[in-house]
Amino acid sequence: MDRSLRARLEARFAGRLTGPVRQRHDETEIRIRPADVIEVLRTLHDDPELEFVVLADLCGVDTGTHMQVVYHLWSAKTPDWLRIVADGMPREDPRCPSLTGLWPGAEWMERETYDMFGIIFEGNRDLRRIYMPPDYTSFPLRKDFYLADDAARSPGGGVRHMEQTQAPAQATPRVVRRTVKA
Amino acid sequence: MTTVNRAWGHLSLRGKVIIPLLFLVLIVGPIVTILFANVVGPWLADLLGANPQIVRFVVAIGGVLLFSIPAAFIIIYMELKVIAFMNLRIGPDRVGPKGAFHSLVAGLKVLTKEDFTPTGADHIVFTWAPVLVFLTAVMTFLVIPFGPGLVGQDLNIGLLYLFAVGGMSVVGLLLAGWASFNKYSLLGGLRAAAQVVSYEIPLTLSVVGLILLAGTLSLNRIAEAQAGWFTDWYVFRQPLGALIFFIAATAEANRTPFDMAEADSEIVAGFATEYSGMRFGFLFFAEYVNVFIISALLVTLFFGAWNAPVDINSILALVGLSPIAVTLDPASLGVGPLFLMLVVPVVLTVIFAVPFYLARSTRPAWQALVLGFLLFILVAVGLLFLLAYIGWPWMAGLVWFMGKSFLFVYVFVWMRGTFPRVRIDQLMGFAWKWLLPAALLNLFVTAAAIIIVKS
Amino acid sequence: MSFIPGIGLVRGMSLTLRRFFQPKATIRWPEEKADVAPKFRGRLQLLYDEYGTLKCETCFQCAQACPIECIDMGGIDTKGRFHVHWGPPETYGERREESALRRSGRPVADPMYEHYESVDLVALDGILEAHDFDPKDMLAILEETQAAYGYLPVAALKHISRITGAWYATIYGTATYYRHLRLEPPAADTAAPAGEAQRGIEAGYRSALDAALGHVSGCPS
Amino acid sequence: MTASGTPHQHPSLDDPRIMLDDQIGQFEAVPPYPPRTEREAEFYSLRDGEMFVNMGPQHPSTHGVLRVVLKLNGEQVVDLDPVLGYLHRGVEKLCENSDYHHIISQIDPLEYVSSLFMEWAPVMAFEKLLDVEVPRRAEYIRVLTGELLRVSSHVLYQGWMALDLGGLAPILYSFIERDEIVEMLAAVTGQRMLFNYFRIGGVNGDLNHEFMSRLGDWMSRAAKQHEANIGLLNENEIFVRRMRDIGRLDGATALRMGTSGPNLRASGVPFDVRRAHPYSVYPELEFDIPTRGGNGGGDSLDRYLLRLDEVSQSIRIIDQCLHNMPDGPIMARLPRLLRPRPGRAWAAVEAPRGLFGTYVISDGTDQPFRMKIHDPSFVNLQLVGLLMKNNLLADTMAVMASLDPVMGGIDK
Repeated sequence: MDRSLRARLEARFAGRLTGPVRQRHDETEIRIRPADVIEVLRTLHDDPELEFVVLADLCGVDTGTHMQVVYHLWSAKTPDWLRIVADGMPREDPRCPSLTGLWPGAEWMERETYDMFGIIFEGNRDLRRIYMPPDYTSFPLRKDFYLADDAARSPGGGVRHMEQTQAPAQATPRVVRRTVKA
Repeated sequence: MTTVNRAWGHLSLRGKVIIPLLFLVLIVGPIVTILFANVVGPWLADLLGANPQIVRFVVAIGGVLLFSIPAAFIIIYMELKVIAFMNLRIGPDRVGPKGAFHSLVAGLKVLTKEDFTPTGADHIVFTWAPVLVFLTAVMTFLVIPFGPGLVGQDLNIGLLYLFAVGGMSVVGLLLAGWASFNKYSLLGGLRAAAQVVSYEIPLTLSVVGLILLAGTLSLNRIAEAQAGWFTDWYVFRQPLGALIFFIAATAEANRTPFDMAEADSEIVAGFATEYSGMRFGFLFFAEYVNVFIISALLVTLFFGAWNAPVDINSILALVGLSPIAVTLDPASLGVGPLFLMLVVPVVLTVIFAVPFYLARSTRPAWQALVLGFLLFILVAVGLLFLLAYIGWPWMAGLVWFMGKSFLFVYVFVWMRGTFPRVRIDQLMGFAWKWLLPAALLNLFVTAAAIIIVKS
Repeated sequence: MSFIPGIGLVRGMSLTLRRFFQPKATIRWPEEKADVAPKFRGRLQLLYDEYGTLKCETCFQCAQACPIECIDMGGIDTKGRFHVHWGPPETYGERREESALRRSGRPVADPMYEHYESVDLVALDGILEAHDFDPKDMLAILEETQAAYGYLPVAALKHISRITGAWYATIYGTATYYRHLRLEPPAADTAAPAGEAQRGIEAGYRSALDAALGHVSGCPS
Repeated sequence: MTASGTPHQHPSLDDPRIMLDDQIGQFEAVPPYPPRTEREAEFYSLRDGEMFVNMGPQHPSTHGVLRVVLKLNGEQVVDLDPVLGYLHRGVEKLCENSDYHHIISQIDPLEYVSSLFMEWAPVMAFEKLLDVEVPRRAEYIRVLTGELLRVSSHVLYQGWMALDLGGLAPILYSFIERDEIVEMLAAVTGQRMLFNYFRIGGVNGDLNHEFMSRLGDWMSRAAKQHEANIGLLNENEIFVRRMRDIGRLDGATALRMGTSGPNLRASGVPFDVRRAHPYSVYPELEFDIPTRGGNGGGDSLDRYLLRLDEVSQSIRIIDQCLHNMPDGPIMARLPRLLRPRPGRAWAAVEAPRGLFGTYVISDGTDQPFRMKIHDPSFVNLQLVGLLMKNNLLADTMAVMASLDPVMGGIDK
């Protein structure tokens, strides 16, 4: 646990934290609103006192009531992993700003999160399904997605389709492909 | 008609086979025989008697076709086994002793597989491209001298013919790549075209120096010019030319490290991607026949062709003996050796069997006899071979030629087992930036040397 | 890469030529068999003893431990009363459904156990909380449950299993191992839920045995 | 997924949006539905002289079932679009429905070349959740087996690299080498490939005599063998020319691309989780973090050579482990049934391909509420789009193989 990191984070992001800075083992956790993601992570990356240059992970979480996007960062300035939880996205239409401007490598991780949770990362240029087939309609890691055996014996008549249609609003406009003659 | 039909229906399967055969034998056979004996035969005999060249040509083509298949089989087996050994594997070992019949069985497998034509492919071109590839490969055999007098056609422009026909194979590859309606095939075909066309130039130029030295384009004459000690081989007079020829010929035959056309880790199998069955077999065969041809060419042009590296007669003369000369003419031996052939095997078998019988007391007599017979065959074949080697110059030439050729085949296989593949732009750059200037340099130096020596 | 061009190629070729003559690494299966490590665990099998009967004691440990649920087991307990089973939920519908529905935040009735009487679980929740939901204190939990209800209702066992996370089979095993724990109400011979026939036969045997030995029936020491 | 939320309809082939006449040859590569994003629309529109080539999913050198749609101009790669998911098994969902103990074997086959590391990260995360102290001997055994597997993985990489460039021999030598290590690990873990060896709070079995004798045998010639392996390829002119200056990646870009592991270190950034965020007993061990690439960034050859450097460091670590191996228990005392307190934990290890992390959320039951697996190959594979552009078709192999992706991990 790095107490000084906690102090630095609290000083830097006083208004943006939605909860206390939590520390356990070698992890420090802050919670922010999804709207602040870009600003907070840019500060974390650029600030010479913080310098979190390595994006270790980006993942989505479905808590059952709302969606989260969780980032794990590493910096040489602290012995802790930093966890940033962008909390409180509605399950019906979860939206979060994309991190691809800061870490272009976040693109595929965001695609994966979109594929699995339906979280739309605004600004990601290539937000399409990455694992599941393109005509797939549901988001497998959501909590209301049952596995085959669960679905087969749910109480409501015994049969439930695994694929539930989630319909987040339009991510990017539809483009018709054309052959460009140069 | 119905009667015939009904009768046919009553026949058993065996009858259905035998009766048409009988019909053929009894009716068609005599007619053909009479026709042949009275009309075609004399005409043919006159024709052939007047033109022995045609006989020679037909026999040569038959011999070449018959030779190319086992040669390819042997090279395929060699490649499997040698690369396996270099990879610390055993390789094929199930069919035949040490897997020797593996390539034969693989050939059978290729024959029985479905011959598949992909949708969208150009059927005619797709079918005939492998034939073209195979044919060009086999046709080059015609001018290669396997031994003194053992040459299909001793063309006076043999080398030119060889390059011309060899260059034609790229048309087949290109057609195969184009007709397959597959992008990998297309890329492979185009790569093959670019590569073969580029390497044709240094390949040809590297031999020009040799032609200046030999003063002929006939492969037979070039071979004869290298008689004597191994220092007379052209590789010692044209080392740069030999090196360029070696590299360019490797590229010409699409062998590793220049196997761009069928780079399996890049373009799956290149022009052969869509081929299956015997059409694939043709492409496959052609590749290995090509390997033999470039080895044979290397030997013919630079490594003394059929000549032994050591001139035994000169050594004997030095020691003070006269050259060994055995004339083998089986017809002049008379009836005596026939009796000998009846008696000698039996006696020798028994004599050879005695030590086996005595060595282990538990061994039954028939086993000892079998062993003795095998030993006798070994000895007899060895003696006959030695006799033939001494007596027939073409036999000695063939032995040396094949030995040296397969040594180079081994080298090509060895290279395949060792090297990674070069990239296409490096390949082309190497041809145009290095090999071509070097070949020109070789040519100029040779020409200058000839002028200086002569003047 | 050396300064002399081609020397690397020559070295590579010399290396492969050396390998050409080295002993080969191939194992010619099936003529030769590779050695298997003594600890190798590659295959599941049921063992038989010398009389040809299964050695399996139906302890369920293998089925519990199998992460991909390729082992399933089922049967009636020795007294013929309760179905005890483990395995894929397609077969039995025991646990997986709960887990999924628990996640979706909905309570669920278990159709397998619907015919068992339902009990008021408030007391049981208190007991579990007192033991900190710890499955290690299972015996104490069961004892207190029995004290509260007079016996161990199946619904209570299921609840314990769900809350503590202990396998139902384990709890059931504990409950049937200790003789002072009982799964039926003390005077509930008529309310036996299953295995009526076996129970009747068994009761006959037991009364005969008791009569022979002079014991008082239904009082485990 | 159509953007409007209606279920997707497969359009018929004569839909003018989908098939234009001159695209009939590209039919197999172009997806039969309207593009979903700007990027896809841009990629699947052709200029004159360009064509699509569908590399994979059954291509000889895509390391599994990766499919890459290449946009070629002649032999030159103009652009490319990797298509994943052919090996997707939903491991995260399976883990969320498995016991904590079961998870170890569920995610074992993720990255089948170095599966001990796939066990290591989640086990560490669970230990954090449960506040378990792992015995020192267990930690040493973990490091020992892990580094052995790292050697085997890198050695195999060497062979693959050569195979993708057309060399036939090295892959066999690599497999012979790997087989020794795998047999060694089989002696201690009981399996050759999917070891299922690490346990929460320790390891499954102690080191035994067979393992130690095999290891001693191997260690006595490991360094020499490694020297020979180095000489096998990186003096070969063809190999070096194929790899040099291909796919150059500088350190800053690599960090921005989220790259980790040897690919990052080959670009000159000394980020290694074993040193950057030490775990297990790595602080007690002496080893270097080799870097390559310098200021210009690292090319494919640097990435290849860096792995060879790492092998010698791993051999150093194994040597120290053998000398410092303490006595004691190999498992912490833990109940059979694990119910961690509600909480979150993140643990990362340095796998042979980079940072392998696990994020676990516990809700107090015997199954994790959410388990995220961060696989290094997945992030590293993104680099192909960056590195392959404007290279030749043949260089795609040199680049892709040098990044060392394993599709099992990428597709999860």
